[in-house]
Amino acid sequence: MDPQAALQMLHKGVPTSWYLALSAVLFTIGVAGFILRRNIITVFMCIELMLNAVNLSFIAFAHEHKQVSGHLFTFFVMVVAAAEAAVGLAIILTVFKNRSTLNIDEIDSLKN
Amino acid sequence: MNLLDLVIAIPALGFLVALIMPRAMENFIRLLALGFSLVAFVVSLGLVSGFQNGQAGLQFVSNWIWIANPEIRYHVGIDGLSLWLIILSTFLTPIAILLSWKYVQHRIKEFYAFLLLLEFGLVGVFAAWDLFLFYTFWEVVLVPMYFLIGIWGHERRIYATVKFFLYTMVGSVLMLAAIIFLYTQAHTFDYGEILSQLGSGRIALDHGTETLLFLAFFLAFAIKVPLFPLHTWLPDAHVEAPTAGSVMLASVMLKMGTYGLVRFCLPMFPTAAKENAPWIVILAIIGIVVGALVAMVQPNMKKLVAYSSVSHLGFVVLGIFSFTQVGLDGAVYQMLNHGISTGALFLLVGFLYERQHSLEIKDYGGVATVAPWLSILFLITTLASIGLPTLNNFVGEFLVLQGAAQANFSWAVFAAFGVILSACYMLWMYQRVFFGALAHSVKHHVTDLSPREWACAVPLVVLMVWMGMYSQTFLPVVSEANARILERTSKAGLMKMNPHIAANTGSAVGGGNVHAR
Amino acid sequence: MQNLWLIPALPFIGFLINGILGRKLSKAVVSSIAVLSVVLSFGLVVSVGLSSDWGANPIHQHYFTWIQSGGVNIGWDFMVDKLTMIMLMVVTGIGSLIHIYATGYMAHEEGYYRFFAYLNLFMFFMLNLVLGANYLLLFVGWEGVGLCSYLLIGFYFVKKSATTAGNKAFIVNRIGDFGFSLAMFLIFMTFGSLDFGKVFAAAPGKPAETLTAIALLMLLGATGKSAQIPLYVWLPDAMEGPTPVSALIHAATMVTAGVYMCSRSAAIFLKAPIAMDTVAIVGLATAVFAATIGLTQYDIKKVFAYSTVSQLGYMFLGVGVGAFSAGVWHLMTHAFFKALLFMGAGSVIHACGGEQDMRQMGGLKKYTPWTCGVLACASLAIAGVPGTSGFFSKDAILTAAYAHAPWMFWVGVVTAGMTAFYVWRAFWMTFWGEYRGGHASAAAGHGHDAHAHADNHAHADHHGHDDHAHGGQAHGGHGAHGTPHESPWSMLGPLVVLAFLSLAGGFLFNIPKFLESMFPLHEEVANEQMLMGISIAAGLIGIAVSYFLYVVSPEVPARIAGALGGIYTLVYNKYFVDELYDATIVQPLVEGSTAVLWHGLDQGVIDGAVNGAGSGSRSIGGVLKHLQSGNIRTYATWVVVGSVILLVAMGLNGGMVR
Amino acid sequence: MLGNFAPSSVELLRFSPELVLTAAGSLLMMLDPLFGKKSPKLFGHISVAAFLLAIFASVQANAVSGRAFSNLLIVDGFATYFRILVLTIGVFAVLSSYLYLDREAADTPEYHSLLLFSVAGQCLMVAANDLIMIFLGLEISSIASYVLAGYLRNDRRNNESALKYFLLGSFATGFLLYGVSIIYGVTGTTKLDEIRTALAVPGASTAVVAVAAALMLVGLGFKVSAAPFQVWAPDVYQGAPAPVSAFMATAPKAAAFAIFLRIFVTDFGKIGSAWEPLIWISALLSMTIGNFAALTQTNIKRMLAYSSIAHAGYLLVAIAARSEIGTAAAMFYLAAYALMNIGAFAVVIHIAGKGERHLQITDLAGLGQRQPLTAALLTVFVLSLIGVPLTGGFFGKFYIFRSALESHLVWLAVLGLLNSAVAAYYYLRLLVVMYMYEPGEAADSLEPLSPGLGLALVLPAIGTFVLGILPGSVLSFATVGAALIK
Repeated sequence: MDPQAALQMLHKGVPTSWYLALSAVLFTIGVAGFILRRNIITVFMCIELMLNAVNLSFIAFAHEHKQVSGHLFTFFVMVVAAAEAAVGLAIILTVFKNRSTLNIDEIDSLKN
Repeated sequence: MNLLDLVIAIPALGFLVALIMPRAMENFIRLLALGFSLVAFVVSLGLVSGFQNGQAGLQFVSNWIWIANPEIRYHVGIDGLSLWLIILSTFLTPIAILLSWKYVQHRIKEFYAFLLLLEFGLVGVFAAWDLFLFYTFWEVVLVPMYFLIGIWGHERRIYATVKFFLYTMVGSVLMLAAIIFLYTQAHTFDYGEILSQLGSGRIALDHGTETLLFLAFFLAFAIKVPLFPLHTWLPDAHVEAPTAGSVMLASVMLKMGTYGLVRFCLPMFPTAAKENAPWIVILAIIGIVVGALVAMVQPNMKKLVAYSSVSHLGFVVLGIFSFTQVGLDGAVYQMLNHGISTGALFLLVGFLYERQHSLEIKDYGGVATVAPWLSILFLITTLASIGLPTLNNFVGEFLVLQGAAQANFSWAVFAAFGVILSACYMLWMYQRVFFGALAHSVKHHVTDLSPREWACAVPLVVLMVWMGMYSQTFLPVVSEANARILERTSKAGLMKMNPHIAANTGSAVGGGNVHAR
Repeated sequence: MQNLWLIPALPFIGFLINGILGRKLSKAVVSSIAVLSVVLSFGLVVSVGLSSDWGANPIHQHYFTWIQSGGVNIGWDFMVDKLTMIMLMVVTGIGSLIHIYATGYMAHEEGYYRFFAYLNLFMFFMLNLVLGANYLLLFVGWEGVGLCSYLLIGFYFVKKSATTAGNKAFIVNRIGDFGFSLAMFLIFMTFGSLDFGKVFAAAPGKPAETLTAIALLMLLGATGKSAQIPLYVWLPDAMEGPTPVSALIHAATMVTAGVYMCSRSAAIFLKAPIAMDTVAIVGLATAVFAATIGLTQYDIKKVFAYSTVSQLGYMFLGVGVGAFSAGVWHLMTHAFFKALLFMGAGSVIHACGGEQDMRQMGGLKKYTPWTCGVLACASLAIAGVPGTSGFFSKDAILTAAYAHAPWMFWVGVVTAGMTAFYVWRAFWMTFWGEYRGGHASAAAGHGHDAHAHADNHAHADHHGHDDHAHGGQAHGGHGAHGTPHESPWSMLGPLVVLAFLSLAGGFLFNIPKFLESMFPLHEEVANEQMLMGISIAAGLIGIAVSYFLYVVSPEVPARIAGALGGIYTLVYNKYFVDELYDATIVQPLVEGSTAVLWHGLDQGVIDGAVNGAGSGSRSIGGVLKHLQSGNIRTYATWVVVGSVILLVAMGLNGGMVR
Repeated sequence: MLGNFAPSSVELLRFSPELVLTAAGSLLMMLDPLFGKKSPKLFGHISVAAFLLAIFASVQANAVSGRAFSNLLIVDGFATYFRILVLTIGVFAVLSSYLYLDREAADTPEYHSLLLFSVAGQCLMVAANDLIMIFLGLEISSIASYVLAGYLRNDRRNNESALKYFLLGSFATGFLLYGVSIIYGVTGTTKLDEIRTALAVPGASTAVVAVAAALMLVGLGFKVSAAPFQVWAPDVYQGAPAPVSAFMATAPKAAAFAIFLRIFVTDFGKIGSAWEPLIWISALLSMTIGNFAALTQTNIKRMLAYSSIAHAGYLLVAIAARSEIGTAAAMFYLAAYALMNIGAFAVVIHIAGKGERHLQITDLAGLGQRQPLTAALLTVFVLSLIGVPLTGGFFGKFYIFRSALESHLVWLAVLGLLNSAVAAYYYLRLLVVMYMYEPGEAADSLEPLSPGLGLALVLPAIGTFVLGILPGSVLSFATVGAALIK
């Protein structure tokens, strides 16, 4: 498009759908990462990524609906994510203590 | 709380009491169980004396709400069909208990508890008048028998008992589906209510649905009967079961299947029943002949008797699906006969086993020389089960075949082969076990009957003669009940019959119920 | 008004007493109870006979309803008419004689009480058979006597051959009963009742083909019980039983039940000409067939057994050609002389310490004059020598046969000749010439330990033919001293009586006249005298030939046998019919059931399927559980795959929701 | 304006169960330094008391049922039913933990407080009227149970179980949350009732809603271990400490099903035709995978895990019925299932021994002779799991399949029932081993039943019979609750 139009749009602000698209992309990246990465920490980070993608969409929707509640939700989610992180890292730590590995593929003694 | 409730309650009570007994008091537990079962029997005789024949509908009804929603009732009652089967159960349980006196030497408490639980279930099955209740009792019966075979059985008991349980389970879950489906249509489990709704057309089952429902019930019952080719659990179960188990299994539990066919399949789904009758009858006849032939070549006495049961129950099914008064009466009477004579066979085989710890025919020979009375009782039982006139089975077989002949003469022709073959396998076994030179081991182990064993066997033998000589004691009430069932079936659909037979047998003969009105 | 039920009841009581308490009682008591019960019922029969006009309107008594269901209403009813009366007389009369005889014959047997209990039980059922007023009661007796014959054939139950013969008898009869029962079903469906009265009254009105079917099915039953082709095979083996049994059951009474049934059902048969012809032909065929076998046998009882079969054939011939009364007449006379023949044979066997092979006998007339005498009478009678009872009945049958179809007459005559020949052959071989036995010690050996002996034989012969385990019949007391000896009077008495009857029976009882009201007399045939002459001649020739061959020049028969060669062996081995049946029916059934039905179908196919289902689902489980790799990333992949499917599917579905 | 924020006392009463549990949890933590080592049992007692008190509280709350906290919370019969259910489970979890913690010499205070928090979260879930509240409750319950799953820090199986549960759990939660956000986007609210009204208006873009529903289905499906999201369950249940497995197999599942019902049967009822077929498939898959995979298991815990998957399948059948009866059936079945499962696990805890040495099915050998009572009780639970009449399991199954047939899911019902016949096979193996094998080392080394476990066995057994013989009261309770969420 010509720069004129672009400027116009920036004045109007970025349409919500872009944010949503972005959040979708982020979410997918998170999911893909979870499946593809082998290091437990990284996998865990991918989960965080997914959550943040969700946050983004919340914000976007809140903006769309001109509501605050959407913003509030993100705070809830962040808090939860933090709690999860605490617990999660603790668990990962004990795993590392007992197995001295962080390779997710090596944690498969329970099967069938 | 009427008599019938008592008959149901007493075994249950006995079961609970036996459970709380300290296991050390073995003899007391034995006596306790015997006492309870005898009381139950005596009380059940009250049913006979109090039963008004000719009075329409159920008797000794008691009907309370069990579960409010969905409405499930404790609705029990008996008609001529249930009456004798209940007596059969209460009559055989004391015998089963008595015959296990020495046979069972470990986990006495559980054993007798289970026997009483079994009796409870059996009586309930025959008395229940609410489909849910019926199903409940039906399954309750399964559990004690599972343990009886599994704990007190012989070498391959586990295979046998699991096979038995699963076989039955497969059938009964489908029946459960059908029962629930009926509920969704009729919004009640009360059998009488469902029947009237079906009759009045308030539940309109389209043809396909009726057939499916019929098959669902039929499968459950056919497995229990067992109808060829669903019979293979039976020989294993019998061979592995302890004597008491075999007796109860053969004498009463198999009747649950045939009872179900008469009580539920025919009245509820007459059209489907009639449409499917031809192939069912063919299966029954195959069962009669193949069962007999296979029995003939069994090296193991219990297996032989088990296969003979397959053959005998083929007759029952044949009679049921002949849709004639005569055939149906014969079938029901044959249920009782089989209960008595095959029960007695297992009993006596059990006695032999207790002496020599073998069920293989080849391990025996010349028993008659050392145990004449045992041999005589066994002979009488043998003759009964091969349908010698003046003994019980003859009456049943005669009526069944007569009925079958009225429905379709060729059925009678093929089925009658079973009568020939029964003589072959039974007498051949009898010859090899009781006649001939005295086998060495027999000489050392086999003794004649002890008083306790007499007490077990004599009632059965007496009944064989009684039922054979004076069927009037038993048949009238049965015919009464069957007449009503046939009334329902006769309304639905026609059944092709040789016209001039129909003409001759006329209204008087059961055939009258079959051909067109 | 007599209570008919007492007639069978008495022997039954005897059975109960002997059966339950017999072991405790002394032989004297046992035998007296047994004999008394039968003699008493004979007395009752006589008193009934002398009583009211049962001839004109038969006695019919109803006791209780036995079976009542739908239209089936079977009462326990007895009836007496002329035919029944004859049978009653024969059964109780000869029954009593044989009971008496048996007290002597069985004197040294263990299981004495058992024997008499069975015998009484047999009387009970036999009387039921003849008294029953409907087919089902007839059938009760029918099966019941079968049971007793089973028990008595297998009386020496340690002998495999004996018990096998018993089974054979019962099972072969079952095949016949198969026919009989089907006949009953058909009768019921046709007439709506099984009562003789109703059935016969309605018979004329019914379609011929139905009646033919009924009649043929009945015939099947009769061939079983009365040992006709194709079901005769059990009777020869039945000789395993003690001789009195052979006399009573397998000659005089039970085996004639078939004849009784057919003549009883005359009303049906007369409406079914095809069936009639079949009956006649079966009878005739059996008569010839059995007679030929009779020619070659050496076991004295076997000879008489086959002769029984053949004589029964005669009776059926009579029935078949419509001469029911002649058939019944022959039934009666045959009862006299055949019972006598058997008991005489028993006496001979008894004399020779259990020997049954005629080649081991000979010259007995000087040791056992009485036996010899009575047997002579019997042999004359069966040969149809003029004046003897056999002559009258046989001649009546043959004349009727001629009237029906001449060729039947000629075959009958030939048979008559053969009959005369083999009976007299037996007679000469037994009583003339020199005693060939001698190895009495062996006989004694038989005598002493029946069981041991039985065992040897158990392996030796499967069907228990030809040479025999006589162990059972021999008795300790006698085998010991080598020379034959005459039997006690308890045995001879009955023989004498029967001898008299065999000779005079024909004069005394003119059955056709007696039964005229039931079965119209046969119309006179032209040149009856000539026919009579021919049959007499046949008999006499038979006797003469046998005298020539076995007394004058005893070496000839062997040469003839040699000359005939193959044919002889064929006949001597009874045409290998038993072997044939065994190979074509018994073995296939047993092997087929084992291999195909049991192992193949039952265990292989059906149980295979069942267990297969079990193991199959386990292996499915084995596969499924391996989805559970334990690897977190794989699990996540599952989740993602699942969620993708969900998203797509639900996105699409959701779009369609309205 | 400000007044809105100060909650009224009645609102607090409606929220009291959660308050009680949280308070108790915190209390335990404070008491830890004082009594932690001295009297470990004390903490158990306290938490039992707390659970009982909470039960009492939720009954009280039900008396004044209604909304709370500006409609974030809704206390109705439905909520109360599930509150009481999970609280009861909590009680049994504690009872069955005494022996275990003692045997493994683990410190009790944290354990019990975690248990309390977890249940608190579940109570919040079942009473929530807001997707975010649901999310919170879910996370509170989950995070606590992540820790519990790996409670014995030095046990490798515990670690692995915890890790798997944690990673996959939060992974699935992500999906759930994303679904929530989309719903928020479409409807502009997260309140369940408002969502319903928003969706009711015609022209609401059902496709998008369906997608959102699908995402939430992933999250919930994971929590209730429904195929194809069941993969984690066997490993986690097998690895976690036995009492925790018992807890996780019942309480979180019950809570998850509660919101499943609330959200799908009511809010998404409109687009039911969209998700019903998938639930249908998922139900069939769960039943089949669960039962068939269980056939070959040798480890009791793992077998029970698979069986729990199968039972989730049965429950999904009820959900697929999409009817009031279906809801009631599911509610009833959850109760029955909880009882029999806890009972079964209690026996496992009993025989497992220190370090859970005896977990093979064959370790039950001869239990029937050595400890007839224990064996008898396990028999009761097994029969109930098979679905033999007169047990809660049977009546629950019956009720579920009835609802299915009422909704014309004939084939699903038939297949389900056939499945239960298959299941009979592996359940029977327990009985076979118990009664028909000769006692083995495990049975011989068995110490007598401890009081705590005894209660955790006997009470569920009684409950099982009550539900099987006199289900009336519980059933009517469930029915009322089911009616309320319509």
